[in-house]
Amino acid sequence: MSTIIFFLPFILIYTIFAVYGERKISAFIQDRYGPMEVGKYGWYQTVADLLKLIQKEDIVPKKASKKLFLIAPVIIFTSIFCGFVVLPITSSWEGTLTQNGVYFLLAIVSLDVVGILMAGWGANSKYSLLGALRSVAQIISYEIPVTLSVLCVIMISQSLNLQEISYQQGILINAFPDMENVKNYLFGISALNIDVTNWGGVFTWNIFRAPVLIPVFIIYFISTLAESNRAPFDLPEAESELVAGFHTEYSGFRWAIIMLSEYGMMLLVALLGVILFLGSWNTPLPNIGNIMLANWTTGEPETIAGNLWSVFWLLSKALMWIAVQMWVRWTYPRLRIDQLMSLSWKYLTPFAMFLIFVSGLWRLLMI
Amino acid sequence: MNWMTTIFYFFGAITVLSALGILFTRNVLHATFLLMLSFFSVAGIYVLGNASFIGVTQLLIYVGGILILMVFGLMLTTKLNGKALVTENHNRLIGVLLGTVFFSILSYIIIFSANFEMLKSNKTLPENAVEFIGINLMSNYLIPFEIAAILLLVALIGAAVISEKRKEKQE
Amino acid sequence: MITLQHFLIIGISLFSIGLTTVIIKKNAILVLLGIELMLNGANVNLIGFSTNDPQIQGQIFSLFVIVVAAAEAVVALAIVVRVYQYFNTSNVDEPKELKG
Amino acid sequence: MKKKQGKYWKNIRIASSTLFQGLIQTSKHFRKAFKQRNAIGVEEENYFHRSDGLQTVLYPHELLPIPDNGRYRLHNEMDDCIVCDKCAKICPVDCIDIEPIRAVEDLGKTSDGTPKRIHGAKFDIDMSKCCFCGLCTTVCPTECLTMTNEFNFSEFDVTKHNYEFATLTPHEITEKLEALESFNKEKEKNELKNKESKVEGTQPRPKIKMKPVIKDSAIEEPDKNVSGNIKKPKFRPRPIIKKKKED
Repeated sequence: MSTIIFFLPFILIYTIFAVYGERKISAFIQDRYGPMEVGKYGWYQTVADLLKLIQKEDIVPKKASKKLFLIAPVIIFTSIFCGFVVLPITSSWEGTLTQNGVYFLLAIVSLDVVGILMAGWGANSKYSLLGALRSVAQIISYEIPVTLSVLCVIMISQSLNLQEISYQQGILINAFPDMENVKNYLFGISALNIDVTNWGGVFTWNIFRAPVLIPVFIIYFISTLAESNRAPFDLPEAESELVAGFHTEYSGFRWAIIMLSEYGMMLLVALLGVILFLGSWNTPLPNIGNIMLANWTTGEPETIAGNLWSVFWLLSKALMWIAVQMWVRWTYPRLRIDQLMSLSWKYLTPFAMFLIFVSGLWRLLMI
Repeated sequence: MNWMTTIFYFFGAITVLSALGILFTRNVLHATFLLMLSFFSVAGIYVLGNASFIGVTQLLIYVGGILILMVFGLMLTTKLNGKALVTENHNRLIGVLLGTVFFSILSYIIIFSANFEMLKSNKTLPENAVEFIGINLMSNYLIPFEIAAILLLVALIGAAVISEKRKEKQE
Repeated sequence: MITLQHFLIIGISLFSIGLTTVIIKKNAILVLLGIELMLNGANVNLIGFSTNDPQIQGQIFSLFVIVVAAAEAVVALAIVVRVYQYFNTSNVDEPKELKG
Repeated sequence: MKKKQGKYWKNIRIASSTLFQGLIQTSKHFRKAFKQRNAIGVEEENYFHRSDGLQTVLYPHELLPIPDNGRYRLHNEMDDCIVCDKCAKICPVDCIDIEPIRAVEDLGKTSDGTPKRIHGAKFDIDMSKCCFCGLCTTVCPTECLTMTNEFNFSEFDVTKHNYEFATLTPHEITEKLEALESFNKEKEKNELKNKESKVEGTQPRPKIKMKPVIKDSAIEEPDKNVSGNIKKPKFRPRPIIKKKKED
């Protein structure tokens, strides 16, 4: 529960900067300036937009099913926000429900489908309904590759506890209870007998501990793009065809909540991906001989320095991930619905299943 | 009454009230979403009963899976014409009578007659339920586990075959 | 302290509400909802009993119940959709012939 | 079956390579985004060869150089205008509105020596109607009506797009009208008196009064007198007027 204290204000502030960042990134990719007028370099553009949104009238269509329509954005935001409660932030500040962390996250995030269906059906508009149907079909289909790829990581790390997964990926591995004697080997192959436990840095990240996770990582990245309705998988919104998909009829503050939850979802999948694959709150700098970069940039758990370093590494990795998501969004055109489905069912899911098998074998190598 | 009990009563009230809502509402869509609420609070009850793994599974499969399927089924089996989807009741007398009788008999037994003395010994539950369940599924309960897997596969194929578009025989 | 009776009462009420729903509702989807409610009532019972069980057999059994419920829901919905395509209704009373 | 499998792997290969190329392409643009495009005009040599850097010009703060011969807003130099009404007639969208008053006194000459004989009581150009075809500027005999390179004349009120070029005040207009009226009366009297003896130069004047048909014939008539071989007199007004001046 305690991590909510950190994440609730963080999501709000992050969204303001993320919207600004997205505008700027898209502008630079398309050889434009982006917002330039409000404040220096348009810094306050998002704040101005937010103020405008809050002032706008909260319109409910006359023929809409009022209860469903009004409650839907709340459900969407709540379900995504609930996902944050299990995430660890620092080496000594972990989320709640630790035993089932990842599992809970996957479950609760799938709830936003309910909100989307409510919004789509409640609005009583064909654009909303079509957008909601597309969105739900997409999210449900892509939940499978996401779950399978997360399962690969769980098989390698043998835990549903996100904090334990985090500890495994750094020099502090032996500080976690029940892992006092665990060692990290190079590429996870114990037969090589190269002990990298004290190297730390990237050598103990999951994608290095078990290189089988690199393709898994790619699958995870692609399918979480679809999960968060980002381009090139933004058919549910499809501005050119469906106006705005399931949130066509929303205005003002409720629309802002839906937008907030979209950006929140981006942050959530980025944080989860960082924790699962990219070393969580561990530093990327390894110890090289006597230059103890990893020790210097990690700090002891339960100390101020340790907490600050952890937060810094976790959030900077996650924000980099989001920047890549935006980069991808402004590069690729939108997929067609059949291409979307075939990508999920014909390509990602079989590969993920095969990779689960390989991860199992790799885990045997790691013992 | 400590806070655990309070939360339990809260979840229990939501569960039962939303279930009653399903019974009384005539709008099919509202019934589906009320069922979601009911399942959600049932998951809360599971977590309070030291079964957080099952609680999360409940969320994942029931709320995230089956309910969405229900809503899809609803969309596929109704004509959308802008009106609210309403359903009618039948066998009202028999149904309510049966339900009430069933409920009252069982609750009478539970409250007044049943004796759960054997369960009162305070045994400690396994520390890590997930690990325990996992190991047990792969050892003591391996055959049910495999049968469940086959059942799921059969259901998958069966559902695909049933709902497949068949050509009319006349053609 | 949450006693076993708490769980059992909730389980029973869910089960009997589900039973009533199955009997009195006409729409096939709502009948399915009633069945899911009954299954959940049974599950609550199982969880309640496993709170005092060091072997947590109740939890493992309820996992299987959930799996079966998922399979059942999928097949039942497929049948409902199929029936709708053939008879053009989702009312459980109207289809009166087995042909098709 | 084999064919399908081949396609499957080919799809993956093509998809990954093209997706990678796309990312490279956009990252190039992103990296070059710190370069800013200068506000250079079309005349510059490398105008069409600039593909790097930001292409946007921050409009109110910086402008692309506008060519001197830009054809945007119409401007009429009233001092040079002889109020011949050609522009109003040629205009395909009727955006020029002219009200002439026949002058009694001598109005002097334009800068190219054409004598002015008509007051422009009203010379309005409604730029909201204008289609920027430029026909009016080509027919203008004294080249007083021109298109300037002033392009930024947006307004909040559409009626403000109506530009008035006439310099006469309402008081002056009534004065001129009265003068004309009294002159006409006097002339009628004179005509009655001297019916047999024509006074040269007075003949075209009453015709001009009734615009615009008469004015045309007024131009055509001397045209016939001077040279019969000019076939399209309407579009060559200047020499004709000069001939008149010689008379």
